[in-house]
Amino acid sequence: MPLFHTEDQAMLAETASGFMADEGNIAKQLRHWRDRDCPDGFGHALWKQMAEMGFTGMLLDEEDGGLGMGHVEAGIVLEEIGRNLTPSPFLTSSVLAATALKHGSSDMKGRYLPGLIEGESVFAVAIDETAKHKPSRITTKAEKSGNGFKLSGSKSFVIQGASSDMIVVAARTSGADDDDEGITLFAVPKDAAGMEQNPVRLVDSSVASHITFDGVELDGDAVIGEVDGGRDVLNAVLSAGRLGAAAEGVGVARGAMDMTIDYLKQRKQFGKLIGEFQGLQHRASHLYSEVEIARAAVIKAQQLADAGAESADLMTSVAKAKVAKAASLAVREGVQMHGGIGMTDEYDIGLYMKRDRALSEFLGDAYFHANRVAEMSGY
Amino acid sequence: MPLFHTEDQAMLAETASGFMADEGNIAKQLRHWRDRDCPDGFGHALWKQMAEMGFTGMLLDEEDGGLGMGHVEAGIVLEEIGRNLTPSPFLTSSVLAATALKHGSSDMKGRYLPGLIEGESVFAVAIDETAKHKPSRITTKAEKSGNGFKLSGSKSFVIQGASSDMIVVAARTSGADDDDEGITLFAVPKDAAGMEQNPVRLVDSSVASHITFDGVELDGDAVIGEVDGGRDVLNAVLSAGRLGAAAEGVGVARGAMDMTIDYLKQRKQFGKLIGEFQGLQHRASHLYSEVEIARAAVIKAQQLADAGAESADLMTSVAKAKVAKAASLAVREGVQMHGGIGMTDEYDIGLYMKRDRALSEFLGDAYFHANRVAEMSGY
Amino acid sequence: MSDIETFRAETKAWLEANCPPEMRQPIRDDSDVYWGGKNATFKNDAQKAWFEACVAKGYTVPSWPKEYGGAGLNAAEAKVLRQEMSRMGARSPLDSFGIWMLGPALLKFGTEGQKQKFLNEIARGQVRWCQGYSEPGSGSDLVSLQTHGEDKGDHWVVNGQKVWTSYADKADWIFCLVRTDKDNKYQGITFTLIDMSTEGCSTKPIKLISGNSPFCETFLDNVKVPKSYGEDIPAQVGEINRGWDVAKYLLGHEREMISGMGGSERTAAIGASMKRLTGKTGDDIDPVLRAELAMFDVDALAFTAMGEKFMDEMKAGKGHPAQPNMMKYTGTELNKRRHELMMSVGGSRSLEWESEETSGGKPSRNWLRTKANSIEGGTSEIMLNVISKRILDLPGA
Amino acid sequence: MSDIETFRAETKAWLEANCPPEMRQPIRDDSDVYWGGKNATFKNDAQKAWFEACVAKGYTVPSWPKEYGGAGLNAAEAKVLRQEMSRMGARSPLDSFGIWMLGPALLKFGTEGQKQKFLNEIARGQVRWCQGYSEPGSGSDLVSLQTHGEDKGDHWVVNGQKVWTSYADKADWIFCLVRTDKDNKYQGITFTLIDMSTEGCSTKPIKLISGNSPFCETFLDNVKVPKSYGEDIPAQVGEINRGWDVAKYLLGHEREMISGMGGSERTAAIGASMKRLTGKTGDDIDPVLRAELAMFDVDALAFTAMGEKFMDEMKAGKGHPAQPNMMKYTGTELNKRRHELMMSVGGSRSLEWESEETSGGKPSRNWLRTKANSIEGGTSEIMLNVISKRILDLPGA
Repeated sequence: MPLFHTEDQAMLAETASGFMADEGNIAKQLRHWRDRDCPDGFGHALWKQMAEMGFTGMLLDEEDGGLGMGHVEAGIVLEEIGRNLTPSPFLTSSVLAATALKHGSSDMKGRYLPGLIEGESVFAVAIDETAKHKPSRITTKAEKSGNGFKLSGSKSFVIQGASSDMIVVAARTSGADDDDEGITLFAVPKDAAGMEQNPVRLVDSSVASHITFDGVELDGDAVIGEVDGGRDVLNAVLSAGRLGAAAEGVGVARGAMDMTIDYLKQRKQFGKLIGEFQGLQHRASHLYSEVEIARAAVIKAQQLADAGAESADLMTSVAKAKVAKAASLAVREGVQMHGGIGMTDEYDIGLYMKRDRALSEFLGDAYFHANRVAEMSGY
Repeated sequence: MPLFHTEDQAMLAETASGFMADEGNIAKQLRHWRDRDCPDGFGHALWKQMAEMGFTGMLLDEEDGGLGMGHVEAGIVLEEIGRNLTPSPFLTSSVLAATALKHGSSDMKGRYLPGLIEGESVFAVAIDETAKHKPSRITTKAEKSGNGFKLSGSKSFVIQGASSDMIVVAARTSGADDDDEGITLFAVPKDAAGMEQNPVRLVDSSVASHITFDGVELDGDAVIGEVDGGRDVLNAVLSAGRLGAAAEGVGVARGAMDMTIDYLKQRKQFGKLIGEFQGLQHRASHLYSEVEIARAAVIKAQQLADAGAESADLMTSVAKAKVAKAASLAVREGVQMHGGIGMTDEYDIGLYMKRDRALSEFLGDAYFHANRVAEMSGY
Repeated sequence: MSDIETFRAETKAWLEANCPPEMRQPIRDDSDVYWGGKNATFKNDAQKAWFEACVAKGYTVPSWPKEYGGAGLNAAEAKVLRQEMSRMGARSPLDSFGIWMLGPALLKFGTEGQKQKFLNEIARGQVRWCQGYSEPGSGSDLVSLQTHGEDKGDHWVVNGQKVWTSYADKADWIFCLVRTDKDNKYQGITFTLIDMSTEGCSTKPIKLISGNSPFCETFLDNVKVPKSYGEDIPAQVGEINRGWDVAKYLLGHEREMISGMGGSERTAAIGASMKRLTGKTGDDIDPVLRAELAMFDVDALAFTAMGEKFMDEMKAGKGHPAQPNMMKYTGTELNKRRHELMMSVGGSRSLEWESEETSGGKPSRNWLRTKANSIEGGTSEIMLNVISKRILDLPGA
Repeated sequence: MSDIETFRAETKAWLEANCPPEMRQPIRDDSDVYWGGKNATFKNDAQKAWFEACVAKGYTVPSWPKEYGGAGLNAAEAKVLRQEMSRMGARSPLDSFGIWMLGPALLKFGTEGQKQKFLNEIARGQVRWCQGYSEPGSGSDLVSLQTHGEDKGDHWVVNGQKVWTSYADKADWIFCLVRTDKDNKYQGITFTLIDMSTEGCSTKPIKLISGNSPFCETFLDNVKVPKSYGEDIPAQVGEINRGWDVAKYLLGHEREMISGMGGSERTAAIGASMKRLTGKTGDDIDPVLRAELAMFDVDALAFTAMGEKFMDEMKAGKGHPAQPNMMKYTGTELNKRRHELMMSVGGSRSLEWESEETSGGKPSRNWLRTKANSIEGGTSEIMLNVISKRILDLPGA
């Protein structure tokens, strides 16, 4: 399988790029909802349109009403989302939650998938419990009670939690805090009694919840997959999410880079276009190289994951870490090369910097994944 | 105490700089001995001259025939040594061994110091036992035998060991390998039975020994300082050595930088002096900044050490690490900016790269000392 | 006891007696800083008392001559005062661009009349000044200045627009660069003092990515500027058309000031405090991030040493005059890196923009704010050019 | 079974049958590499047998046409052969600059006569070629070429000096750039083929900081070069005074080659192997160094993916033509970093220059060797210029 898009994928890319540029652009979406202080941080109308485009269920199996597409295809949509800084439930609902729901009972699928596919529903995923990503430690407890469970504990950094109809929660049904085994995933409806959300606006204008579960009663059919066997599902969700975040990060990096390169060709100082200064030329060329390398790492990881290759997990962490580094360089160079106006809210480059921060932190930053690469490599 | 040289120190710097440029320059010393494959890797005549200059005993107390000078002064000589890549026993004999001998009995001082001060004797210090610096672990054993000791084990990276009349050896007289207590320093004469040296030439043309001790019999008067109380002496030796190596590293960095800046002003490409290219200008300016910062860290650490300040140890590791980073940048940029001729043995810039490598590794590289800074800072 | 030791004792005593406990608390936000000016109000009595005590003693500008509102301290005494103030955590009684920028320019280039009037007003916090250098389209490149002053005999008519004028919306007067000779790139600029209450002078705050608006656009629309504000008080500093010399001097001075912050908290080691932070949040620092912190701390502590070294050299009249440019470059880049790392340690919590727990998104807003460090007061690229030219003497730099 | 699968099966079988076990061992030193040429000798029978089998099969230059000594494989088949050879660890039967550089130039610009003669000689390892581009004073700047060829009707008289001619002391022929029109910067250079046994042609090895001498200075002192080596075999490739086109094409090709090494060991992850190394020496990897290794492995594995991606794009005729420049830049910088880290892990042992334990100072000599990676075949600075110009289309680049 060559490391570039097939014709079908190239067509999808063209469609997605056109759609996001027209409907998902910064003025129409990010700034529009941000400046109105929208409590969701995204627009439901666009979510419906994405459904009409067939994006919302692209990762779902065809028998479940999805398109049965893979990480490469989801990544194509996400790169355009990143390039346009388009706020939407796609990553959390159509990638993370959808990956979890694929492991749900047919009954559960019937309950949630149609709404997702039609762009009616929004789902969130609650994994982290502290400020840094650490899925190895799950302390939120789900104790047997009747033929159901009682959920107690707290989660943080739950993106779009307050906008969601259902939240996938990773909880501990047995074992100690750091055990691999004993994890169970639950589908918790938004109105579940005892669940309290504290939504906070983030630097990139998205909204994330701190959630506390105070003895939330759940039926047995809220369980996703096997009781105590949730670690594999969780890992699948994490991999899909990390691949998705990496793909979106490539879009953020390329968007910031392209607008910066354009600026180098317009802005004059000392009677010269600043793009004529070799100091900036070399830095821009270095930046281009780093972003290209990150792109390659992402498509490689996507293909390995879609092929179910053993090395997919390692390459996913490589991609997530490399993208975080390259995108961070892109936004930092972007703001610096824009100079003063780069610091103004009026210009978009700062928005890229803000989104990059939040996206890199999501599901593990460059340090987390570099460390993971070392551990997986046995050192 | 202002962070620059006093008038006396400035005068010493002038003297040292003139002397090293005339007598210790690359052609007269490093290349001369290297091309003759000299087993010492340095010249004894220069060592005598350094004695006449009063350098050899500068750190020793006046009542011991020394000049009672401090780390700042030793650093002044070492920076010139670094700038000229002058091979000499100064760092190992006059800084490391001398610091150890200051803790010796008056009898021991009488035995060794005159030879050092007159430039007749050369001393080495044996601390490391593996390829990476790790003074916390001392496994070489010294067992009581009669009214003396029996030394068994091995040491590596003993600079100028085979050229030395006496070797200061850190050995374990009690406790476990990683214990802080239970260390004793011994002055082992070169002809001690059971000591076997395997000298190897290093990348910078210096010579270091792998030494094995096979039940080497030592009298009680070979002990430096207190039995089992050697850790403090060892730490003093390490601090002096690290400060010295850092000072020499600044000289290496500045020497490499200066010759590179000169080259930028002479070499033409594409009809322009390469120093006119902004890409190189900015890198050169960045390099200059890093080297200046390293210099400041070194004099700060030297002054704190001379004042016996508590923070001296932390700042010493900061200085050693910062110099390693700045000097490495200086030699890498130096070779790259010289282009092809920088790769030829005929040009000196490569010699700076080689010396920097060996010097950074000596008594802990940038990673070791950065980690030490973190540990001392409690994280 | 040596004179300086006597001075230290006296100073200690005076500070103990005059600096209220509230004024020894660390500054929490802008409202804790007193900037002076016509419309200034005190946050509380302590702030007022501390300010007035310092004015009376000349300690708002300790090293300025007494006749201009200062205390006439020499370098050694000034250092002692700084040391004792920081030792007890005393706040600065008055911050102002008058003290930091216009003052030094007047002390070097001003007429006696200008010094008497303006320096005293600054020292007493009566007038708040702002700086008008940059213009749209001329960031680091001051020579392409457009703002024009037309000579009308006894006055100028000034037209143009300035950007990045700090707190111009709160300032009473502005010192700005005005082109008074179109045919002369460098020698056609005049360093002009303008009363912002004059008709035609207006300001508009610029919203930054941090969400704050410390800067303004300032519009000069047919502003009538008298050539003299009284006996021996010309409206320009230095000669007409020689404003470039004043600006150059000031830029250098400004960089010294910024670089002088070398020793301050903003570049000190962070590893230990980050460890404490994660101790609270229940996170542990990832080993790779810990390594980055260690490498940063090495750089930060080494840079702090250079800041100290440079200050000592300055006082002794040593040190390369372009050194501040190098410190400006390295110090600001270091500070940006510092906040990147702090954000990483803080994790998702540090991403919050409005939460109480982060007192309104301090970590992320401060992080974004630092991005301007390497742009304002001369970009890092300009600093590198200056090092290439004035220190390394590279060809064509 | 598809054609390609059939081919794979046949290839496997042929390799099994013809590649001796000794030739499946990793290369230990230069003597394990067969370069061919008039004075070439085989290290052992296995090397000879493997070489001769490949010559007979056309596998010294698998994708060259059969009539020129190749096997005429298409891209897919060539890839299969590469895969199967690396799978069994088969060594390259013949290394030569003729294969890597002159060959491609002749295939594109050569006459039929030149192809028949020179390509066959190269494929059969009969003639060993070296390259003569750089001159003292012209490193990356080929246009300032001094070596001059004077037109004497039926021959040239060439005078000048070349540097960085790889293994010139072992080569039979040299292809070099000669100025044949002084008034014409670019269009006055001829790509000339010279028999090094000609009188006036001499070489002097250059000692490198690694202690090795893979390069020479080559002196051309009134060397008489016939304009033709026979029917349809001119002494120059391409037209006279059009050698620049050939050189440009070759440089691009060379960079592709170098960048093509993306997937190879030289840029792969190193953390795991370093861990094993320290396991042997009894050291443990310092936590900060471990973090650097982790960050490196991320970059290395990502770069490897780009190497693969680029190769796939090339085969599909996609991919930016200037991409090899970017890969040359990133790949060589990565490799330098890799060896810096390996030296750090190796510690004092890796500093040894002549010891047996390091088989003659391999770690340090290899480390020093890598410093040339970002200089030879176009410096990193040149690569960055090319990216700025040809990919980013920056003004004045």
